[in-house]
Order: sequence, then C-alpha cells, then structure tokens
Amino acid sequence: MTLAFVVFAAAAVWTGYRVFRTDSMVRASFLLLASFLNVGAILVLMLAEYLGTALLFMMTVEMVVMALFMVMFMMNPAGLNPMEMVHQPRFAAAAGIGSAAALAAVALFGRFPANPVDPNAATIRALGSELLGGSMLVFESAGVTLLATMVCAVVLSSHRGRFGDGDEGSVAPPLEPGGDHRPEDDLVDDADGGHHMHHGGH
Amino acid sequence: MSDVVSLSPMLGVAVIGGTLAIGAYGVVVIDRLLYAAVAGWPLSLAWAAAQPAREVATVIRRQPVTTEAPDMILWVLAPAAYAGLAATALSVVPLGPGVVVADVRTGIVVFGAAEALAIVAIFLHGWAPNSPLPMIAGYRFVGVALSYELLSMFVLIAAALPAESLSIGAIVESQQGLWNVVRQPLGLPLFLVVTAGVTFTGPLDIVDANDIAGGGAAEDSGMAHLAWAAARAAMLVAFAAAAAAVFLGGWIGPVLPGAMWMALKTLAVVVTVLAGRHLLARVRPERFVRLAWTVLLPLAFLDLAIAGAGSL
Amino acid sequence: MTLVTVLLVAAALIGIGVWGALSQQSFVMLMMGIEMMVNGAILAGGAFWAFTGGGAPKGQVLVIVAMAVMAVEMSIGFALVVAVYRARQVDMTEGVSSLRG
Amino acid sequence: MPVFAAAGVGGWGQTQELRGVPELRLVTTPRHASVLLVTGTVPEAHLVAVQRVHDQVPHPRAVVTWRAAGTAKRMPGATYVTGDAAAVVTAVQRAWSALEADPWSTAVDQLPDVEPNEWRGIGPFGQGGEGMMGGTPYGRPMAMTGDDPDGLALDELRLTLGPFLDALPAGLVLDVVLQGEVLREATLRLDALGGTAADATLPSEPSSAMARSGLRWLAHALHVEGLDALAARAAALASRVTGATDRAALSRHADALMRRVRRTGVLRNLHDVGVVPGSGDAAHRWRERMDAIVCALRDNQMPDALEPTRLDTARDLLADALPGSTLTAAISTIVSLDVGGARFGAGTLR
Repeated sequence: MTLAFVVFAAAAVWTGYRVFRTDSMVRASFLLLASFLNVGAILVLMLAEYLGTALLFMMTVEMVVMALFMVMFMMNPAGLNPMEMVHQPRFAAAAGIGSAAALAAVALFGRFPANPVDPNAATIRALGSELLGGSMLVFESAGVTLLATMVCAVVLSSHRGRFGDGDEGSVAPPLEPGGDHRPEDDLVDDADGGHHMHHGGH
Repeated sequence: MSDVVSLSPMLGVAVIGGTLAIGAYGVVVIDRLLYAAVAGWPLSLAWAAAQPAREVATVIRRQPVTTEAPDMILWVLAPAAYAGLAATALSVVPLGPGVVVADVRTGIVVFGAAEALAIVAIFLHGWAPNSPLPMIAGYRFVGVALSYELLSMFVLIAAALPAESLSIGAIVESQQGLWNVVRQPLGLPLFLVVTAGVTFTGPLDIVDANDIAGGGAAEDSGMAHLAWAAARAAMLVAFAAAAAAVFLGGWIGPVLPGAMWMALKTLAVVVTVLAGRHLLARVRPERFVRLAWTVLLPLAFLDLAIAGAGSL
Repeated sequence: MTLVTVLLVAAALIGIGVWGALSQQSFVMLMMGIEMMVNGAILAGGAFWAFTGGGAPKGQVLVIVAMAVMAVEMSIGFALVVAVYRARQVDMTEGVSSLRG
Repeated sequence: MPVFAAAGVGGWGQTQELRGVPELRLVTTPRHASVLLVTGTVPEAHLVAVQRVHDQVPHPRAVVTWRAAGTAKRMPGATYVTGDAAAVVTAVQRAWSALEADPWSTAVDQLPDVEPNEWRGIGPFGQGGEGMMGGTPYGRPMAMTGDDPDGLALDELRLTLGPFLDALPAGLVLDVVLQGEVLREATLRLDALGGTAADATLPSEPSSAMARSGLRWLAHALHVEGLDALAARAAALASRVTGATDRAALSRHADALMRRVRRTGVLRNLHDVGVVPGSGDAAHRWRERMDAIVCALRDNQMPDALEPTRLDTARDLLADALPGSTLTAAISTIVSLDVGGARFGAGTLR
C-alpha cells in the first residue's frame, strides 16, 4: 500500500516537473494529465474512491480539450521546434521553492486531529446523500456557475462582440517589450485594421 | 447482492486476457464473414477463420518502419494504453453470476474514465508518428469524440438509477424482472453509437478512414499495426460486454448458464456494430457533431428522465 | 501513507505549479501552472478528508467544488486567451503590458 | 494478401476491379502492404514518386507490374504481367510464396536514404522556416502562422497529396493549405500523362465500355466512402461486363447494387457536399451516374453522364468549391467528379 503511494507520488511530482520542461505543447498537456491521474490514484488509495475516479474522468476530458486547443494554435505535429520561452526563471524558481517550503513547514509542524475514515464506511452513499441533502445549495450553485461559465466563454471568444468586432483597432505589439506601438511597425495595414506581420512562435 | 466471488488478481488477469484475446479473434472472424456476405462472395467459415491467422503470420514478419522524427514513447504507448483500457473496462463488467474481476463500487465511473482515456490514446496514436495524415485523423477524432462521449455517461447513469448503485454487478441484479433495454428503450441505441465511436468501427470510422489513406494507422507497419488492430478489437469486445451487462440483462437468462448468456449477448452486440460497418456509409464529421449535440444529447436527457420517472 | 507525507506531496505539486505559472511566457502554459496548483490543493483536501475529517461527506463536497473551480478557470482562461489575442494580436505575456482600452 | 496498388496511365480502372477478388486485399497505404502492384505505364514525372512508394513498402516486399510497358525496366526484380486479373492474382501469389520461402529475396530500396529537401541549419532555429515555425524538418512540412477568416492567426500546414494517394484518382496531385481540417487553398494538377495507352481491358462495344468504367468508378467511390464490401460487389460486377454477355441479367444485378448503395445512406451524407456550378452537389452526380450505368447496360445507350470530367473543366469548377471545405468533403467532391479520364486511357487530358 505505501509502495503504491510512493510510486504514485513520485510519478505525480516528476510528470508535474516535466510539464514545464518539455518542448512540445501537446506533450506538456498530457504530462499534466499523467500528473492528475497519479493524484487521482492517491485519492483512491485514501479510500476517496468516487473522488479519485471522478478526478480521472474529468481531467482526461479537460486535457483532451487543452490538447485540441494546442494543435489549433500550433499545428506542427510533434513539436519539433525548440520552445525556450521562459522569462524571469530565477525569480519563479525561488517563489516555487519558497511556497513549497512554507507549505511543507505547515504540514510538518502543524498538529492535526487524527480521525481517519474507517475503511468499510459507505462513503459514496454518504457523499450522494450529502450532495442532494445538506449541501444541495453548494452543488446546485456549482452547476449554475458552470452554466454561466459556458455562456461567458462563448461570448468572450466570439468574433462578433456587442460593440463591433472583437479585433477592432487591435494593434501589433511593439518589437521590444514594454515600448508603445509604432505605426511604422505595421508591414501591411489593410482595410480591417488587422496586420500581417509574422511574429514569433506561441 | 449475491455472494460476489472477486477473482484473485492473477486469475483475474488470466480471465480478462483470455476473454479479450478470444473475443478479438472472434471480432475479426465475424468482420470477415460479414464482409464476404455483403460483398457477395461464397461464405465459408473455414476461410473466415483462417484469414486472421494468415494475416497475423504475415504481419509479424514485416519490418516495423518508423517515420523520421516520431514521438516514439507515445507511439509505443498508444496501442498498449488502448488495450490496457479495454482490459480495465472489461474488468468491472461481471462475466457470470457473481463472477467479476474487480468488484468496484464505482463501476460506471471507472468505465467512463477508461472510455475518456481511450479517446486520449486514439489521439496520441494519430499524433505520435509526426506525419500529417495521422495527425489530421487524431485531430478530427477528438472533435467528434468529445461530442458523443457525454451520451455514454448519461445513459449509464440512467441505467444505474433503478439499481441504486454505481457498480455494474448491481445494475445486472436490478434487471432480474425487466431488462433495461425494455425499461429504458433509448439506452441501448445511444450506447451503440458510443461503442461504434470509441472503437471507430462502422459509420463512425473517421480515425482509420479510407479517405485519408488509413488515417491514424497510415504510418504503422508490422507489429505496431497488429497491436493497434488487436487493441481495437479488444475494445469492441469490452464495450459489447458492457452493453450486454448494462442493457441486456448480463448473465440473466432462463435455461443456459449465466456466462453462456453473457457470451451470446456480447456476440449479438458485436454483430450489430460490425454490420453497421458494412451497411452504413461513413458519417461527415462536422454534420455528426451537430447531430450529436442537438439530437442525441437531448435524447440522452430524455432517457435519464424516463429512468428517473421509472425508479421514483 | 500518513497525513504528513501526502501533504508534503501536495506542497511539492503546489510549488511546481507556482514555479511553472511564474516562469512560462505563453498564456496556455501559465494556465497549466494554475491547474497544477489546484491539483495540489485537491490532493491536500482529500488528505484532510481521509485522515482528519473522519470521512465527513462535506469534505468530499469541498473537493468536488475545487474540481468545478478548475473547470471554470480553464474554460474562462482559454476564452480570455482568445479574446486578448483578438484585441492585442499577442499571446505571450510579454506583449501585454496593460489591459486597458 | 495485402497489396498496395499504384496506378499509372490506363491502369487505374483495372486496379479497381481487383477489389472484387477475394484472394487479394487492396490496402490504403504502402505501410500495410507486402506486394506493390504497379499498373499501367507510370509517366516520367511520377517515376520518383513511385520509387518513393516502393521504398515505403516494408520488407520483405515484392513488386508486380501489370501492363506497364514503360516502367518495367525501372522496377528491377518485378514480375511483369500482361494477362487479365486472374494472371495478376497468380503472379502476386507466386511472388508472395517466393517471399515466404526466402525473405531475403526482398526488393532492394531504389532511392538513397537521404531527406528529400535541404533544411538543416536554415532559419534561426535550423528547421528551415521563419522563427520557430514553418520549414520542412526531416522532409515533413511544419505549420506556419496564417490568418483565418475568424480573425485569429491559426497555423497553416502545406501538404501535397501525391499522385498515388489511394483516395484520389490515378495521377492526380492535390496541393492543399490546411488549417485544422479546413482547406484554405487547394490546387489540383495532373503532372504529365504522356501517350494514350488504350485501356485494353474495356470491351470494344461502346455502351458496355461506358458501363464497365462507370462501375469501376463506383467501386472506388464506395471504397473512399468507407463501404469496402459494397465496393467489392461493384468491382465483381464490373469485371463481368464484357460485350458478349446478356444484358438483362447484368442490368438486374446493377439495379440491385444501386438499391443497396442507396440504402447505406451515402447519398444523404453527400447531400450539399461539393456544390459545383452546373452539376449540383455530389449526391446529384452520384445519382445521375448510377442511373446512367443501369440504363447503359439495359438499353445499350451511351449516356453522357458517364463521361469523365476533363481536368481543365474540373480545375475551374473546383476553384471556389474546395477552399473553405473540409479535407473529407474536398476528397469526396473530387471523387464524385470522376476527374481525369485516366480510366479511359485517354491520357491527353491536360
């Protein structure tokens, strides 16, 4: 049992690290999926059976959508081009290690009540009745929020906005970061205000 | 719940492995027979049975050719993952009265997770060879698969309502009096659509399609091609067994022993799905997506409503 | 597999998420970092439910809400990436110095 | 016996008839084949392409050429067949058993194993494109950013669907620019089809010749739409159409076949696909051509619906039909137009 936990934990952390180290975007999204699968497995080990499998199920579809999004914006088949797009690496690493250390400290020195769940309790039945019983409001509001999210996502990404096209008056980014836009940067400024300057990868 | 003898792990692996192997071979033989029947060739069981064996003999000796810069890990992982998911999906399905490899209380959610991961495996199989046509196949499959994958969850949950449990064994138990195919008429057809989709057979074969030169499998040769075809047949067996268990009463049947009933029903589902392959033309992907969202999904909601009303 | 070990793993995941989110330039990778953080949070939630919560169903509801949060965050994130791209023709965090206008 | 058929001038029609032969199994990609069948004379421009297809067939491989006057000497070690379909089947089986006996007798690669185009070191990241995108690393096209009508800059992939793609009629090359599965640009070309090798397998009597080539087109079209079994039935019927046989039986069989095809829903699928000025949508062309086959057989007529579309007319017909459609719809449109009379051997269709 603990061996399984160690294997899943190590795999989750390793694939999580690899997500930001790999070149191909699609590989990154599936490495993230692998990390989630391992976390789901740990949840099942901790007798949260429904949570684990539901996490598996939900994250798989989410990562497939993310992969679809990747290929849509970046159709090169296997990510052959080097993708070194990192900024402020040292600061990020310091922040990452700092937050991990802080949380680890809480884990190590915090005193938590020891009240483990007993293995043969019908946790799923309890969850079911809880979802539709005590925290019905939480469950329904989560559902409605998801509906609102769907509508908002479509509105945000559609070409035609309420006040005209989404890309009206959109200007090309200045060549050097931070500088303001210089009109002469635009190679071709045709009617619809868009421009056709080839810019760097994604 | 009758006393469920949960098989020991090694025995379970043997049972699942054996069922999938025999089932996959049977799927290919049935496919050859249906092909010969529709093509008007003389029907001979001997010829249909010998065909896969001869084919495997030729494929095993063929040189596995790879493209220049493939994603080799994913290319090898995809068929293995797809076959593994077929085994996972079959492991939660009871093969006989009280005989189930993994008696999991959340059988349906495990089956749904296996199905969702199968979509990832198929996309990766198209993505890995780093060649345009397989990538297009994987890419358009994901667009279509996301639209009909919801159907299977609604339909399975509808079947779980009368059983008041997520475990497929309990669902089979709940069909003692009345099979789900009668109680929830919309359930089986929608599930067959999902079965044809995830195993890309029949009208929903947009992955290894003929119009893009074999699609996802265009760059496979030798053992890679054999592994992919075997995994695909195994997934069809797993889904057929699940359809038989959830909708056709699983091992419930008057005279014959339970496992025999299960085998007959799975065979019936496999024949219907494969017949669809030779009698229905391949769908247009973009039109099927519209059909799935605007027609099939409301039907799934209706099926859930019927099930809800039924088990009030 | 005690509470402390699981929490350490969750801390490591959240740390990787923070590092990823801050170090990557492209919006989409930044969102992956945020997803990694929520992943750690879900693991921590599950651990508290299993070891200290005594199987209280409300603990599981919290984790389910965390999953819903992740779904919302991802879809709105992608919609924002598309919208920002339309407005600024850029999808790197570098190019967007301010979101006004 | 998995066979990949590469068809040259005048050879495409006969290959479609091989779908009706139970012993052979025509596969869609050279990777799945053990025997390469080259039918008809491969024109000069496509020689490198046929050699590339030859090298893609995995070892142990064998080559059989059928009525290939010009290409025979360029395919070393190939068995050369001039007879009818039965002769081809025996030749393939003999070549196959020779491979079984001695796998080392496999045909050797004809092209040096070097990348088709120079790309290393070009561009800032050395994959031959601009920035981190584009170029053709390892000879495979890589996407480049391009605007799409929805105002986003999605990635475009330039692709050439070569002269021997299983889904396109023989000799046709389709250059496409793809965004996702939608075509931005598509140009159709027939590189070079020198000479007018008469298609000797067609019966002399004109109406049977038209009916037989119509059935060959139907066999290929059904295969592309995913109905291999019905394609085999159409191919078997095509091989039985010779001038002498009695027409009544054949037209009854043809009528039954057309009813089966209608029942598969393929016409409903092709509704509103590839609407081309002057000849309606793909479903209309299919219906027209299927009725023409039956009436050509029954009352010995020469319906003009069975006339293949000349390439130049097809090119401007498709000029606005292809861009904007998906790749599947584009291929179905080209197949429904029956472009390029290669079937007739009339190689002069420029």
